Amino acid sequence: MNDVILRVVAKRLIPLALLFALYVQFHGDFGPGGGFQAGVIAAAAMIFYGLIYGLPEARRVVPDRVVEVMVALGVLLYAGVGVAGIVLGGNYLDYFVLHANPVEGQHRGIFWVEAGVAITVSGVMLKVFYLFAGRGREEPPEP
Amino acid sequence: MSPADLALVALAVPFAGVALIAVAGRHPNLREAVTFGVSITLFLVVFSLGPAVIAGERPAATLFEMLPGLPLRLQVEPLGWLFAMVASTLWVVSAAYSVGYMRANKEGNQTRFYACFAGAIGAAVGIAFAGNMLTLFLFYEALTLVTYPLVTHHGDDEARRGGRVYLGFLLGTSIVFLLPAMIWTWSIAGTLDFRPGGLLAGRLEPAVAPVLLALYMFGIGKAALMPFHRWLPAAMVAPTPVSALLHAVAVVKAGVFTVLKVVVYVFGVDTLAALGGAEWLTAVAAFTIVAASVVALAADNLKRRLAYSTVSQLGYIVLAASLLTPLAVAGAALHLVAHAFSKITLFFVAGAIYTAAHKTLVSQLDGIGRRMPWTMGAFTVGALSLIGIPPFVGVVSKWYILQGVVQAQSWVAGAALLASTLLNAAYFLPIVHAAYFKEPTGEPHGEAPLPMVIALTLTAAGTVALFLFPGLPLAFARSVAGM
Amino acid sequence: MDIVIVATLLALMAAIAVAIARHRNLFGVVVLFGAYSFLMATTLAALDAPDVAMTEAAVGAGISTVLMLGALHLVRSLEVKPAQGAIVPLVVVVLVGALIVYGTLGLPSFSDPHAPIHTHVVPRYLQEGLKETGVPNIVTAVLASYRGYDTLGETTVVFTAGIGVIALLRRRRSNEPRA
Amino acid sequence: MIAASHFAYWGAVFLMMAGLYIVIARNNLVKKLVGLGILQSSVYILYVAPGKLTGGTSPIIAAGVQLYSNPLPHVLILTAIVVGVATLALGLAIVVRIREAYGTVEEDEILRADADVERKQAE
Amino acid sequence: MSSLATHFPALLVVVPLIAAPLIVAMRSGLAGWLVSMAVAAATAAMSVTLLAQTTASGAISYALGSWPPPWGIEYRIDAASALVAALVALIALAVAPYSRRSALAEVGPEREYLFHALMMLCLSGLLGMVATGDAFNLFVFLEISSLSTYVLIALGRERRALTASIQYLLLGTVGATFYVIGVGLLYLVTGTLNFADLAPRLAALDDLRPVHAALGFITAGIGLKLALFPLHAWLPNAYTFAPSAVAAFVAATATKVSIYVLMRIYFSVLGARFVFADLPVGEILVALSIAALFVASATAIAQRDLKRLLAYSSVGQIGYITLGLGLATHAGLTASLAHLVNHGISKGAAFMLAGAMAMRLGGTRFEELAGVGRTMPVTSFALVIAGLSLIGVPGTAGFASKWALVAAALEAGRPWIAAAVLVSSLLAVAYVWRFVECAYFQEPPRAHPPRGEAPATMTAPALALTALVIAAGLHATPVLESARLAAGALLGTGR
Repeated sequence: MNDVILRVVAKRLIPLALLFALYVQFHGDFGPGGGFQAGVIAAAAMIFYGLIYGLPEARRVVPDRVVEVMVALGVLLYAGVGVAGIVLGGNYLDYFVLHANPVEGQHRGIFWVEAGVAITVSGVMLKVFYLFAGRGREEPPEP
Repeated sequence: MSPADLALVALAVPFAGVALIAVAGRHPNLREAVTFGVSITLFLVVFSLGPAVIAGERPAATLFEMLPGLPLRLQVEPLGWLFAMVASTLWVVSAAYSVGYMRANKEGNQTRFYACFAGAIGAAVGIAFAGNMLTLFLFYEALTLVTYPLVTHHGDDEARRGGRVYLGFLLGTSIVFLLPAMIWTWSIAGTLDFRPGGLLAGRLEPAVAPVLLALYMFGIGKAALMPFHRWLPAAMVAPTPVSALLHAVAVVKAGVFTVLKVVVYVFGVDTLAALGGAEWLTAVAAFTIVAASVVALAADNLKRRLAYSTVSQLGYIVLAASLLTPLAVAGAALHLVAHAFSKITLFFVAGAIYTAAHKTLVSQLDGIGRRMPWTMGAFTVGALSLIGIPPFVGVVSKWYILQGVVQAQSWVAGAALLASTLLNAAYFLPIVHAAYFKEPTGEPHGEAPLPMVIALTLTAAGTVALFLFPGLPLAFARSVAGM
Repeated sequence: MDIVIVATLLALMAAIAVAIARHRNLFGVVVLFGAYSFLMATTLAALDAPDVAMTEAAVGAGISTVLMLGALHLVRSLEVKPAQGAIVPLVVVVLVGALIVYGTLGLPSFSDPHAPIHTHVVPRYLQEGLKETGVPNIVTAVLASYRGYDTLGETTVVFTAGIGVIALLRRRRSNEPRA
Repeated sequence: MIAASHFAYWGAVFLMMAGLYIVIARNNLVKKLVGLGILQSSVYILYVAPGKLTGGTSPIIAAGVQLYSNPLPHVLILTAIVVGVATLALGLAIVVRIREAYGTVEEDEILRADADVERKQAE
Repeated sequence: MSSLATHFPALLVVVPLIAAPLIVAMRSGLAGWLVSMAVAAATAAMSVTLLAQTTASGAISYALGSWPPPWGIEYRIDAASALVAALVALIALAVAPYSRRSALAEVGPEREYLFHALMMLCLSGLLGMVATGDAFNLFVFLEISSLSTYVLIALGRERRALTASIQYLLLGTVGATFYVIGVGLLYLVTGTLNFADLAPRLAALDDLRPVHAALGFITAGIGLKLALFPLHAWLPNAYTFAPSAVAAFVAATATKVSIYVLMRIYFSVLGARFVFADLPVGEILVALSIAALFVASATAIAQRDLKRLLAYSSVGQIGYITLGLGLATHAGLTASLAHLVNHGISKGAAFMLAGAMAMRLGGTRFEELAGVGRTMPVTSFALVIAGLSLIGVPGTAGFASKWALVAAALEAGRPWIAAAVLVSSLLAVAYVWRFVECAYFQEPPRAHPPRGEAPATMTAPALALTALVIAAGLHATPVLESARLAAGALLGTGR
């Protein structure tokens, strides 16, 4: 696909998509949305980019190494918040103890775990796309 | 060292022997030396337990709890001591015999052979000194498994088939009949500890008794009660020393020993007599005695003939036990010893003939008495002893059993004894006759290697000695029967 | 009103499901599945579940379809062989269906405010949720806090699938399995 | 009248049956995975539909709103959806590998190929 | 900061869960191996501590996020869950050192770190299923363990591993979905997902139709996961073609955990009276189990591959466990749990040893195993011991649970069940002796020269587990006692 119009449109569209992802991420507390949806949308944007500019280009923008780190980082972040709860004297995943003011603690906790979800989800989605798309390149020998 | 400790040592010695033999495996002479050392040590240890047991002590040791409320427990009582004594004594002799046989016939895997042999003796001692039915069962199954490599020693298809039958019958009967019998007993009595007078005494409804007894009797496949006897001839694929010590002594005696234990210490002679659940057993035993003798009569292969003779002789012991009279039980205990010495002699002879002349068939034995005078002399002794002719030990035990028969007024048993005595004569004497009064055939040969000859002479002498001085075993046999 | 909408959507989905079962062109199947997911999303929206609807739209209609198309591209087999006699499956399915229909007969009827799910556990979320977590979107509150541990598990599931696909599809020298 | 009060359940049931049927009866692995997707999605309705309250709104606390639909099923189903897509991704990855190893994604052909291998090994 | 021990219920699951992304981030097979061993040791230590605690002082409840149940998710460790968790952790401890050589040989060095990460996820998922007191949370961790298992199986060397994996994935997902449907029905009539909260509300219901359906769906769904005969179609191929370490771990733990889940739902949620008294579930379970004992064991005899033989043996042995469950008495449940543990240990050892042979001989088909008794004497002998435990020979772990099961059947006044148990173990003799005769009565194939025993990191843990088989046979009281307590906990009679 080397259609000029499409590329131009994409150039404008993808930043918007990423922006929308951020909105979904942080508006999740007040309206529909949250880490998972945001992660999916962000990944979708990158996938769209990859579809238009080709896999190598996408891999250049977001290298595999980074993606794999994201995959692991999100879970670590989420689980880490839980451990923090223990370290600060509460139970696992206890947000109340994250801040002097329990409700504020809840806010922090939710913020970070949602971030964790978003990171892992977008990372996985992107990685899976890379792998499926990359698989097509060299044809495997017919058995 | 206290008697209890001695009992533990007696159990530990053979298993230590297994390890030592395995270690010494590379150097045959050292290995055989170890075997001798261990067997003699065991003999001395068991022997040294005797005085205490005669004095009425019952040395006991509880190791650890195997199942909740069911510990692994040893307790030495007269019958067990008698069995252990027989096994350890004959181990020494057959160790000498084995060395001669295995080397003369260039058998392979000798280290495995001697190791398993020691293991088998260890299991036998465990059975002899078991303080409760669970411990006995543990060593009973161990004995089956550790003798399997010996039965299949030659590793060919015949050995494999024999092994299948051997394992199938022994494991099968023990799992399908003996195990549930134990569990049932346990659920009735809440214990499996052997007790004089029977652990089931007073806890048994008349309806249950025969069923439970049947489960036990057929579950104890090693006693070769028909129709579960076929493993014994199948086991004859083993090298002769194995047939001699294990299938004339350790394994089969473990079977009848267990039968006696069950009758005397699980049910209790009086309980069983009162409930009257054993008549059928007398009948089955009688049938086994006669039928096996008939098969023996027809068998041309010497070891096979001896095997079926064993089946019928085991029948004597079960029969005696089933009569539930003190004299009969004493006779049973005594016959356990008598048959051991007589039959091992005969098997030693069979092996000696095979080694010296490579003959396995009865029909090949014409005139062999002239070439192997010592060997055939021993054979004659053993045969006469089993037929029940003085001055050999066989007659003593048969005498007691006969008295028991009279006491119990069981004509079935009487008839069986009479018939089998005749049949014994019918299948043993022709061999003797042929050996001495027919012309030798085939190329000439001499006696088997010296160790073997010494061994079979000793056991033959044993049958005489036990006839002349039956005091010791008699004392034990009587105390088993509570006389 | 809701009832009519939802019922219609359900009917449409049922029709598509049947079509998928019958259709033999895999590409068509995937497209139909995309449409199915989109209808599912709409239904969920109609059932006052915007978060779920949004997710289903992004995942079902979006990611899944992309994945499927990618897979089809690799599998390169568009035609499905006609299914042979399928009586046994039909019986199984009917039995299972019968069991659950029997089960549903005892369930509270549609939008019954006195149903247990509306009277137990959930009231606290709706009444205290804002106070306790400071998050007005109760779905987010429950998802990330009350049942946050579920969501950790959910994230782990995604992670698992991710590294699973890596392990299965990453190109490598000693990759091709031996027959 | 029960049809009106239970239609949502039965819609879900029908979808479930259709999905299950495709999984069991169809031969093509990709199609089986689609069936699996339908089977899983039927659960969404089973959970979410009863949570709906007529006249209620989505469970986002706002002034002046009294009646909210039940948020708990939404949370559970969000998780279910994620599990669904994760399974799908894995399944497709395996199917791709199968295609490369066997040259087909039709189950019966695959099983036949394996049976042949078995027979060769037997000889 | 409060004492760490109070957080063991959560940490038990979370530590391996965190380990997985750590390993992925480190991208090193060696590091992954070391981490997984450390984590396995940690979980083992924690589970044993928990077992001791529950034995001493009853059930432990842990509110995740400090949200009180039923609003939050509760972890609930009682004698039963602690026992199963201990088994899982113990097997993990044995498999962890073993897994490296298995992974290098069968999965390849580039994917080794992923292999370790997936093993950690599987462990975490299984422990989560055991620890949780929440019906839906159980589903989530069920999926964690399942997805990781699908991948681990697919990583096997032969292409048939892929087929086995996809079949397991399809059936497993159907099973999981059935479970969710069942839970959904329960939720719709109670409004809660917490086990402890569900039980009384279900007991109070008058219209039981949804509960009946839920029982059906959960039994079928979990039955698929635990390979309840005849729902075991996925199991033999999965165990045969999975990498050795995976086969050992999964065979010893996954089905066992599913059985535990079934018990938990039956006794702690639906209630024994409802399931076994009002409905014929017990009879059905008994019938299916006995069918498994004979059909699966007989099938095992006919196999030409050791791993496959062991797999079918598993289906049969699972029959013994579900049989005890079907009796639905305290004794039966005790026997069931005891066999769950004992068979886990025995089969784990068996598969590890078989894997060691595959490592050296290239496979476990009987042609390849010919004469292995000579080329790998230690491994073969150990495998024979594990086999004796499958038969139930005294002195091995299997004997204790067989004893308990037969005793339970007699106590329940159903001697024919006892008979079935005993007779079926003769089939076990037959299939174990398939191996014995192949290993000791045949000449090693001339094709490849014997290369001796497998590397120590594989042999040593396998032998350790085998030693445990004997220890648990000669001194079976600890297992049987914990099983008795666990049964009490499930029945609500004890703690």
